[in-house]
Amino acid sequence: MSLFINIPEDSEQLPSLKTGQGKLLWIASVDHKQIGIMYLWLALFFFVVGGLEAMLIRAQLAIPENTLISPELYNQIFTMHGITMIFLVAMPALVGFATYFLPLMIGANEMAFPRLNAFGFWITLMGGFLMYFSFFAGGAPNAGWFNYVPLSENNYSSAPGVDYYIIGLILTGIGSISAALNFITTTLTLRSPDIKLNMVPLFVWMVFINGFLILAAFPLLNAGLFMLLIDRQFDAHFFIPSSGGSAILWQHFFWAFGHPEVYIMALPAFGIISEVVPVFSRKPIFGYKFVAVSSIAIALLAYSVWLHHMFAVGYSNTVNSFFAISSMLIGIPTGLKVINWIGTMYKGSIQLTVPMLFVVAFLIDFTIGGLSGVSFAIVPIDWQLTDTYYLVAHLHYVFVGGVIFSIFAGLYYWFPKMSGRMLSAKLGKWHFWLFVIGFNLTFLIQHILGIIGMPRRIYTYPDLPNWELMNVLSSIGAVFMFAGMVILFWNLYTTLKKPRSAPEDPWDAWTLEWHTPSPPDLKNFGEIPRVYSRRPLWDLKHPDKPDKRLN
Amino acid sequence: MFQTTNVELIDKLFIYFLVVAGIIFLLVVFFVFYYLFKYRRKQTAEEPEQIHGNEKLEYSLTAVAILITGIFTYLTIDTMRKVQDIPDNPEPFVQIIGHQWWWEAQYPETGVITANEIHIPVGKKVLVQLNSDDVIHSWWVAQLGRKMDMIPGITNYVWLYADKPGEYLGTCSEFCGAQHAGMRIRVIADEERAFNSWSQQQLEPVAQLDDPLFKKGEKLFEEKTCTNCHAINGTPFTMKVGPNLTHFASRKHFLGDLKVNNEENLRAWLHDPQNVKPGAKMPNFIFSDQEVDALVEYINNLK
Amino acid sequence: MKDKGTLLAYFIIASEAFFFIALIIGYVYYRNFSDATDTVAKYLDAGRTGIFTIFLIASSFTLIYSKKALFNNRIGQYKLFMGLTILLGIVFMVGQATEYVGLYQEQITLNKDVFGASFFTLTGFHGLHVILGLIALSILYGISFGNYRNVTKAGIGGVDVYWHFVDIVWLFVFFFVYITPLL
Amino acid sequence: MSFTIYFLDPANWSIIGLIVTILVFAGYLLFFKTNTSQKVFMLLALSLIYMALGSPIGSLTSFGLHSITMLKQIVLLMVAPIFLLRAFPSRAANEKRLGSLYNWLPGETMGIKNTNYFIATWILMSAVMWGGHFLSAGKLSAQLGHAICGLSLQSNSWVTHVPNGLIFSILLVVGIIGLLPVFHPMPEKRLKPVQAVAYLFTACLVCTVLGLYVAFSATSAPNIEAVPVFDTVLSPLPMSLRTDQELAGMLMWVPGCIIYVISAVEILLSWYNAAPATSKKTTEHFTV
Repeated sequence: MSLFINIPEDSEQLPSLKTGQGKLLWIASVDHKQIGIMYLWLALFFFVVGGLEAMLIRAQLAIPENTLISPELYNQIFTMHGITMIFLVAMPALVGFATYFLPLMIGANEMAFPRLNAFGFWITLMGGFLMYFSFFAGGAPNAGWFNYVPLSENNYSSAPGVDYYIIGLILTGIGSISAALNFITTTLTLRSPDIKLNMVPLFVWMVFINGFLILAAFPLLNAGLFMLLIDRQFDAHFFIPSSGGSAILWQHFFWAFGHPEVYIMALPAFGIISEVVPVFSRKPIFGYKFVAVSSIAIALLAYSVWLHHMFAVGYSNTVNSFFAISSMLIGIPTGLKVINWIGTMYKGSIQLTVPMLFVVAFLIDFTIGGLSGVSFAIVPIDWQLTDTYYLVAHLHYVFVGGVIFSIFAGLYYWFPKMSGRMLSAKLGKWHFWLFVIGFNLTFLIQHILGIIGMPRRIYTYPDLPNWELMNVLSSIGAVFMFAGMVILFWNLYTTLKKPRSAPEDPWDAWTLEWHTPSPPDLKNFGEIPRVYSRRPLWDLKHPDKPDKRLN
Repeated sequence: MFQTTNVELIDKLFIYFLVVAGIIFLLVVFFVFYYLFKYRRKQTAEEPEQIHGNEKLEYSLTAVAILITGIFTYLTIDTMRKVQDIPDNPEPFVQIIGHQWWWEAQYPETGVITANEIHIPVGKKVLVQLNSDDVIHSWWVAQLGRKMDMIPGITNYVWLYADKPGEYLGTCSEFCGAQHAGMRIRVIADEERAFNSWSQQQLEPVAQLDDPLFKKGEKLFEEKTCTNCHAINGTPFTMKVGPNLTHFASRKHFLGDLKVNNEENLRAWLHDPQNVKPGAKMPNFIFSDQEVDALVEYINNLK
Repeated sequence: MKDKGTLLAYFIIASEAFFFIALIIGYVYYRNFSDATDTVAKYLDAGRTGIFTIFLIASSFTLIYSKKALFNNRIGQYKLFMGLTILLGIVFMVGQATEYVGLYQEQITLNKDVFGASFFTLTGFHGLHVILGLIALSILYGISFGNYRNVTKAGIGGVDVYWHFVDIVWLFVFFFVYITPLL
Repeated sequence: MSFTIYFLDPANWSIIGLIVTILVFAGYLLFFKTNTSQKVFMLLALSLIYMALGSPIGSLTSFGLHSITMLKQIVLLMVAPIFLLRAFPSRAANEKRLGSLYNWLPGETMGIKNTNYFIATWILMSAVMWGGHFLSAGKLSAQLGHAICGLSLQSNSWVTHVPNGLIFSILLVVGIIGLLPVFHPMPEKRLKPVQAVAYLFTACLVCTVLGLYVAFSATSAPNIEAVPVFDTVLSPLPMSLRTDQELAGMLMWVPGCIIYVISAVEILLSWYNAAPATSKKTTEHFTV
């Protein structure tokens, strides 16, 4: 008798809201579509929290020498704003889209490891709530999202906030790693037999690459976090210079994680743009292979640029020169992508729907963010401008102009598929204009604030000429963004109350997810069309002029 | 002799960058909007021509990008070498030590020790040694030179150059705790003669007044354990935890350049430090009004 | 690759490898480039730990044999070698435990200095991984006695990859912690 | 002595090396039928090897410059093998002459499908990358009496007896063996593109860690302050010991990695190009 019993795993009934009764299935469900939506709700919830923190920051900074918020509280707020927006908004939102659409786009019925998928979501959620619990447990983390030592050591931050930061980040990091493992294995094993790895949709490709970035980046952070935790809890002195430790090693660990982290957020966002632009330009993506390969170049180079966060630390000119070179080089593949998206619009037939509007805003604002990023690769400019509001402006142009705009584009684009209802285009345009104008008003002016000398992370500033004016304008912009978000929520609320009416393929798109009902059934595909090209549904719709055949 | 200052070098590089970046940005904006209007979907449009890409364009644009990168790499390295040309055996003119949340300055040549208001001579490249006593700070006076971190356990050097006399403002640029915002810098550039006389004046011993209030203040200063943190030259008290107060009254600002040094602010500070500068290391001693009077009289005569 | 379980195990250990690379870099950083004097090296006995290292490496080979036996349906052999693997792993852990006890008696603790801290962090995290591996192996072993004889190929494939990884990491740790001070 | 004078001094250029290089190139031209790009690759490879070993740049090592040793190592282990492997045509082009040659190459008998084969080549390449650095650092240290990268050896150490020629040949041969799985002249013997990228990325990781080790070991080695500038008078490229070591590490790292990144990008670009539309299936739909 053999010891093996081959259990065909898919025959087993996995728990899902759609199969059983009872509210407990919200927790037990391992359906990738539902977990994807839960990720998005998580991101939306924390976007509100992080947004309110941002509003508090702008209120405090609106006038000089303001005493609205105490410095201790301000430090907690800006720290939590950064952590929230990066780990609890941008990443869950992108992971949510990927969890929902990656299997759909490659013709799979589930993720490779559905239970691991659910585990990843819940542990991310727990990590997030744990970090916010610190507000009630003696103070939130207050040493910045980068948590530089020795400031975050017991001697200087005795409140437990930093411990919550460490544990929370380790948990969300484990969540991200399990999501990444799932994306990679799913892409490798569950593709429809027709789809070769070099013809997957670009969103899938970038999520796939992103998986490797996550696998390699988070352990570096975790190692540093564990060392810091051992310092704080067991009185070791890894990072305490007065006892033989090093104040610099943490920065290396953190930025060796931190810079790939930027691309961990940017790559899936680029993937969304690469899906949306072609559909609304009615053309295939311009230079598929360059968009795809530049992602690899970005992913590889991302690990050799971290020292540009530390140019002011005082390394020698020799070391700085090489990091300047690699940091400038990483701008080239990124720029190539922008060129290809614009190329996709060339000779197209452009429909200015709400997702496309966000893509246009993305193209403009992300270019600003990318170019101002290059100025930090030019070492002498970095020496003047790092840690000023110029940098704040830069990173918001990358994170909001680059990542959040893509997330909005993806939300409007995929919402019909996820909910079966179309979001109102009229309200969507209101949201777009308020948010984009507000965003540019808030952050464009901060470039100038940084150049005239305002450092970042200060809770108040002296009454110098023009500082108040620019800060007030910036705060007014934040109010616009807030209004835009209120409209988004109103739009979501009213739409979700309507009956399901969205067609299967409202945008006349080409990737496989639009071949399912809106929303898809528990089992995604009963049958899938044969795939010969990168645009399977185009072939079905235009049998007379099929896409470039690859298969 | 005409000399390009470090700041001018960096500014020049920044302007080059702005020009190139501006051109690229305008090109992107132009093409996005031009295509947006030109290829906007008409009512009865058919599917447009399906273009998959253009390899020549991609390669030539990559080549252009690499060329621009090469030029800026050269400019970066060139400027970097000019701005940060620290000799092998540096002999700093002034050593600045960052504390939470104030600055200490020591002049090795003369032995002057002061806090927060840092004097340098005009028209002379001054080498500064940067250290930190607790957490990471960052020295930045934008008009005088580059930014440089102050890291505990590591010594960094930076050049400062002021071409005309005046007061230059800067701030700590690395987040360093509750009063990061209250850690501002004021560098005072003096003409050579004024600088020398300032140095002389700083080296003089503390004036002793016969005023009973002054005497009472002096006694209080010791009794109330102020001396556990603050040093005053010429007395047995040399603790360096807090700013050296020997010539406190000669400074125009105090508390890390947060407040103007006048009697009103000093009084408020002594009454409740946490109210004036929340988070500051100075504890609240709960002085009575009389004690504050005496201490203010004492401290304000430390010239 | 068809077997997604083994594939998953490969990617998990790839991620774990980065974690250990970071820890080893930390260790080397403090050992080689710090101004303070190394206190740990002179209390470490490379010879004794070398013997325990051989036990751990031997467990990798017994695991290979037990896997082969299982795939050839020789259950008795499988049980024998699997038991041996677990035993060798436990012997290694006993060796680590005596090492720790010895160091604590010499007042070398986590909070003594950076060397103590980095030594215990690195070897401790490795020990944690060995314990996790032992638990996984024990589960496989236990299952083979019960009625639920559904040890899948994927199950043993993943544990197998993981256990070899733990052994290889130890070789690196052994080299950097015990051998380099002798060079 | 300025660098220009040193560089232009004919005494510093190896004539024998030049002749050997020319002969090898002539032999290559005569023996193999190749196209222009392959000839260019061969020329590039040979001139790089000549620049590394026979030119004044190569002999800068005699002034104790560790960075130049690193530069040589990069050329011999990473760049020249790629060009060399590019220079040879796939067997189909000239079956007779290449058949016996390629049979010599490792991997031919084991077969590329064998995972152990490319794990072995990878380990060999990484070990030689590190070993080569430590050997040359040890030799420099024995010559100069300074610690290089934490190594300080006596002048009579066994390391000094290892001939340079042996080290360089090992570097070149191992470079070829290590890069065979990715750049084998016969495409069917190569790793699949995604695997090749993983292979290159992990190799890149090894040189990253080595580069970091070398560069940052300079900043805290205690005795480096004692010799801030050395050989300034003699060396045509005067630099301090610290700059030299930082340069060595950074050269190993950034350009070293960029070579691998460019290779990875190139492999993938050709992977996207090669998408044959050959097989025609009859059924239009199938059920999952």
